Amino acid sequence: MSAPEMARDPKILAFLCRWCSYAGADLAGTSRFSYPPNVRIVQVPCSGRVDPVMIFKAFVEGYDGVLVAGCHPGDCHYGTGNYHARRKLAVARRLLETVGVHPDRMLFTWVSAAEGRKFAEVCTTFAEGLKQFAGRPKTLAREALAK
Amino acid sequence: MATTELVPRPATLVKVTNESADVMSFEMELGDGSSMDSLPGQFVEVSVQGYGEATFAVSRLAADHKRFAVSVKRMGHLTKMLHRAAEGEVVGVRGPYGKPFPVEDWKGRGVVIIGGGIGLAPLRPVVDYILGHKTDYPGLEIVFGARTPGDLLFKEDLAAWARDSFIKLHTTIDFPAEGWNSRVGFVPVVAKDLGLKPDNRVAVVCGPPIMIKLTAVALRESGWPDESIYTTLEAKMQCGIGQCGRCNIGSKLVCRDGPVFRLDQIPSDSL
Amino acid sequence: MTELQQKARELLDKGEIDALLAWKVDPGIGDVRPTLFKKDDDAAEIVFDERCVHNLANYLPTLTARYNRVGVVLKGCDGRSLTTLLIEHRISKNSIVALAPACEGVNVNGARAQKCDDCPTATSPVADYEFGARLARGDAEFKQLERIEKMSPEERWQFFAEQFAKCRRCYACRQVCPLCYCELCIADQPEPRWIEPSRKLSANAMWHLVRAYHLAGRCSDCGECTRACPEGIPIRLLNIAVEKLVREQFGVRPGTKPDELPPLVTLAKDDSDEVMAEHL
Amino acid sequence: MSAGWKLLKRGDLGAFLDSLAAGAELWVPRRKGTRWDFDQYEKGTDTTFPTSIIEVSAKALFFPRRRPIARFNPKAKWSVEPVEPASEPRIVMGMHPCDVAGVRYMDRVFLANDHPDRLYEAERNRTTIIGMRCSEMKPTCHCTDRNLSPDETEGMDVVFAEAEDGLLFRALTEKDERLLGSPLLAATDAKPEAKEWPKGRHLVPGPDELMDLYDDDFWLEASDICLTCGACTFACPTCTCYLVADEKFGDEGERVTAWDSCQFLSYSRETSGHNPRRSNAARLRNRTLDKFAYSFHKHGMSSCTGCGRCVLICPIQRSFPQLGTKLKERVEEKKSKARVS
Repeated sequence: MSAPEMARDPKILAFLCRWCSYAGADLAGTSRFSYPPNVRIVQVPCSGRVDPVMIFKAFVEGYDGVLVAGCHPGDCHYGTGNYHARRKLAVARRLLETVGVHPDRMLFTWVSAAEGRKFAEVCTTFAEGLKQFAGRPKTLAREALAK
Repeated sequence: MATTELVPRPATLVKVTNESADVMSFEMELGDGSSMDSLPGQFVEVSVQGYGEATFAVSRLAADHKRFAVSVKRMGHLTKMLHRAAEGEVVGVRGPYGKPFPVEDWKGRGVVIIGGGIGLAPLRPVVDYILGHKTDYPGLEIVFGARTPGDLLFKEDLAAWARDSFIKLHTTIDFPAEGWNSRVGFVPVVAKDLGLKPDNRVAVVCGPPIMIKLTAVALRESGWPDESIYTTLEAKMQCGIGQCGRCNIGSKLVCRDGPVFRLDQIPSDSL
Repeated sequence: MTELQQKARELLDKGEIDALLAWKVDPGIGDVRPTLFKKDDDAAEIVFDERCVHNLANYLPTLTARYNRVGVVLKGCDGRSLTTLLIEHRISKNSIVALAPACEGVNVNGARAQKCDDCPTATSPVADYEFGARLARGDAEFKQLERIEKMSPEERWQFFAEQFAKCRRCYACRQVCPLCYCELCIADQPEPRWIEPSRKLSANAMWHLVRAYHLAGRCSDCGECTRACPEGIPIRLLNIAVEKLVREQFGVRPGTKPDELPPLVTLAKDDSDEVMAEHL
Repeated sequence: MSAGWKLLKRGDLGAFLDSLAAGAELWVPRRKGTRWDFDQYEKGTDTTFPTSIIEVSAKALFFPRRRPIARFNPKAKWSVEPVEPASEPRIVMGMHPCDVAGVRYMDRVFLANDHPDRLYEAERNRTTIIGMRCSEMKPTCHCTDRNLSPDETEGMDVVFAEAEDGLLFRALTEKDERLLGSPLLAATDAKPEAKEWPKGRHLVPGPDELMDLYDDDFWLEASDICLTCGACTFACPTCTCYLVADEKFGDEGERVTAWDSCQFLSYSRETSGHNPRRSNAARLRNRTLDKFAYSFHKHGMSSCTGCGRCVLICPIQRSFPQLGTKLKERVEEKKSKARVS
């Protein structure tokens, strides 16, 4: 993506838990809350299903930012999935930051099924924050194949 | 050619057939209209652009040498993509490679074909060849087994072979199933029960490694020398042209010195 | 003969162990190398000094499958790996006898290994026999991370990109690690292909990130990954960056307690949400 | 063949390298971190030529660790185009005899084949090898045990050696006489110092004797401590096994060959999951026998050139030559047993 394009719409990959956050995103849509268009949503059964390898891969494939959202602590459909997620995501962030992925490129948060407005806000703020990287080389992103 | 042998030629899928729940046959023709001069037992490398390539024995070759088929069991990445391909699509082909079955040398001897599952695919051209030269061979016996009746490949051929008085055909499935009136049991066990006699015959065995191993044991018990038992080992190969190294059995490279081997040519732990 | 050698000979002679994994000087190369001692071998050849870098716990899962009981000489860090292997049921304690001499630190490339400055247990926490007095060890508390911490994200990537680009993917780091024991490694898995097999920067970076993640909260910081790397990539930096988080936020020091599950297979409801936004 | 030696005064080395680099891509040894590797020469940089083994073999210059063979557009159904081989002239300077022997072995793998590898062939054709005589043997060096010597020139186009007041050059092929046409080089009567090298020892049993040990317990014992990493195979100048993979990114796609190693569990695994070389012992046996036996059968020369890189790099200080010595002991043991019974 060229720099001016990116300034408009940073590419975001969002992993959303199907029970809360995906429903929250759905609500944001039906309630007509606006949020940036370049958020590509991957529905996961639980935020605990998000293996950090997926987040690493998202950056390698050239996404500007990765969002992971699940049920609030205590509300996990499976009881404890999001507690596991919290620890895994903490480690994922630590690793990515260590190798130089800017902290503002990842957002891990909780969004319930009722929080349509919060989802829209989270996406908007995240995308705004990503605009600072417009035109800067992407850390970790895959080098073009041909030299 | 200014390019490396590893770059495939395009071929168009002409006919796609479902053989069983997880096996499909792909008949294809080379894009430039050139002929595929493969001999029974030789193999080709088939690739789907973007998903890599894999080794498949040619499972049928039309009389005009234009149209040829590979039969593919869904196992991994490439085979899954191949199974999604439709007639008219283009795939890549390299080959044919490898040493064929020495069908000429077998003239005057009876042939026993023993196949397990997808292992029948490389053997079908041998059957085709012998049926085209019936006068040269005293007889043909075929033992073919699969897990279930539905897994038996090449059903039309099986029906035709059953009708042909030149062929003695035995089909078997691993476990009893409703509506199945033929044999039940693993191929090596059936091979033993049949009491196949060497009698100036050669046996050609192909299937999963364990099936080859146990069938060889059964044949030896019935008096077969290793020199009369042949097998083919495509599963090990990658590059097909004697470079990448992974298919070696001792000093032999399966792609270059095989894939057809007599059992006395390879150590038993190498299957 | 040292106490360690005497004990080793005694155990072998009495048949209490079928084999003993220790170090021996190889005359051909003049260096120490892991060696499996059997009853007929001379236990007086066992050495234990600053040259004994290898983490012998790595071999135990294979060897305990072959022998009834295996003796093993362990440094502090090797012992921590063993603790985790025991917790993860890779081996049973009954099948090993641990000989734990006090370790004064090891040398890599002629200099004291960095890991030794941050070693919590100079003597293996798993020990059937201890030799020498337990040495106290000053905690350097992630001193080697400081240079990374000082860098901006751009500088960090510049540093790591240069390192990762060197990787040949020989997987020495994986094979040398006692805790990298998956039967089918994610890097070898053909489908889904998370990590491409050809050696280029992005795929190499994926490999190193995933490797470090899989060791999170388990790494005993034996430093073998860095030592084994033919390209001299400071692989361990990624591990200790994670261990810093694990120690500070989850209060876990892998391998030091025999009954503590690795923090990523367990959970704490009272973790703060802040851990997800914790910065290095 | 060409006349005698020509002398390049030490002070003129930079100017000479500059003149070589003017006509071709020039590769020379460069110190990277703790090791020597080959790198493209940049005008005016100080260059030293190690007098013995360069830790990173020149293999990758002829057979890169990642090598595109075809390009395609992932969005099209079929758009495979072969990669054009490189053709600009190149000089690789400073390769030692063991490394050059590695290239000679690769020639047999890639060129003396029913299906020669054109990309490799192009790399070979565009390259002039200016080899260097070693003036010392490191403790890990054992080329003299492998039918080679630090003075061996086979496979080189030009050879040079250290001398007291500079470097002595000699062209070995007609076509490369011109490389030495530079006025910086002066004909001389001097010759490189003839050194006494250790006599070749037959440390490793012959191919047939080794094949007799195929089913021996030796392999199980020897593989006790092998990690089965691929460090030795990637360091080896003759290990050329590769995998083929398709890679895609946006509108670009490449089919590549990439180095693979017989020491990896995944290497010999078949699609069905069956693996004929599952055990460490089977994999160690495969590599050892390939170096000392299979390579004779397949290509008529041993693929161990005695460079000792595997010894230098092994994380557990295993030494393949020593493995050979132990094999020899085993062979003798077997023989004496046979004699008794």
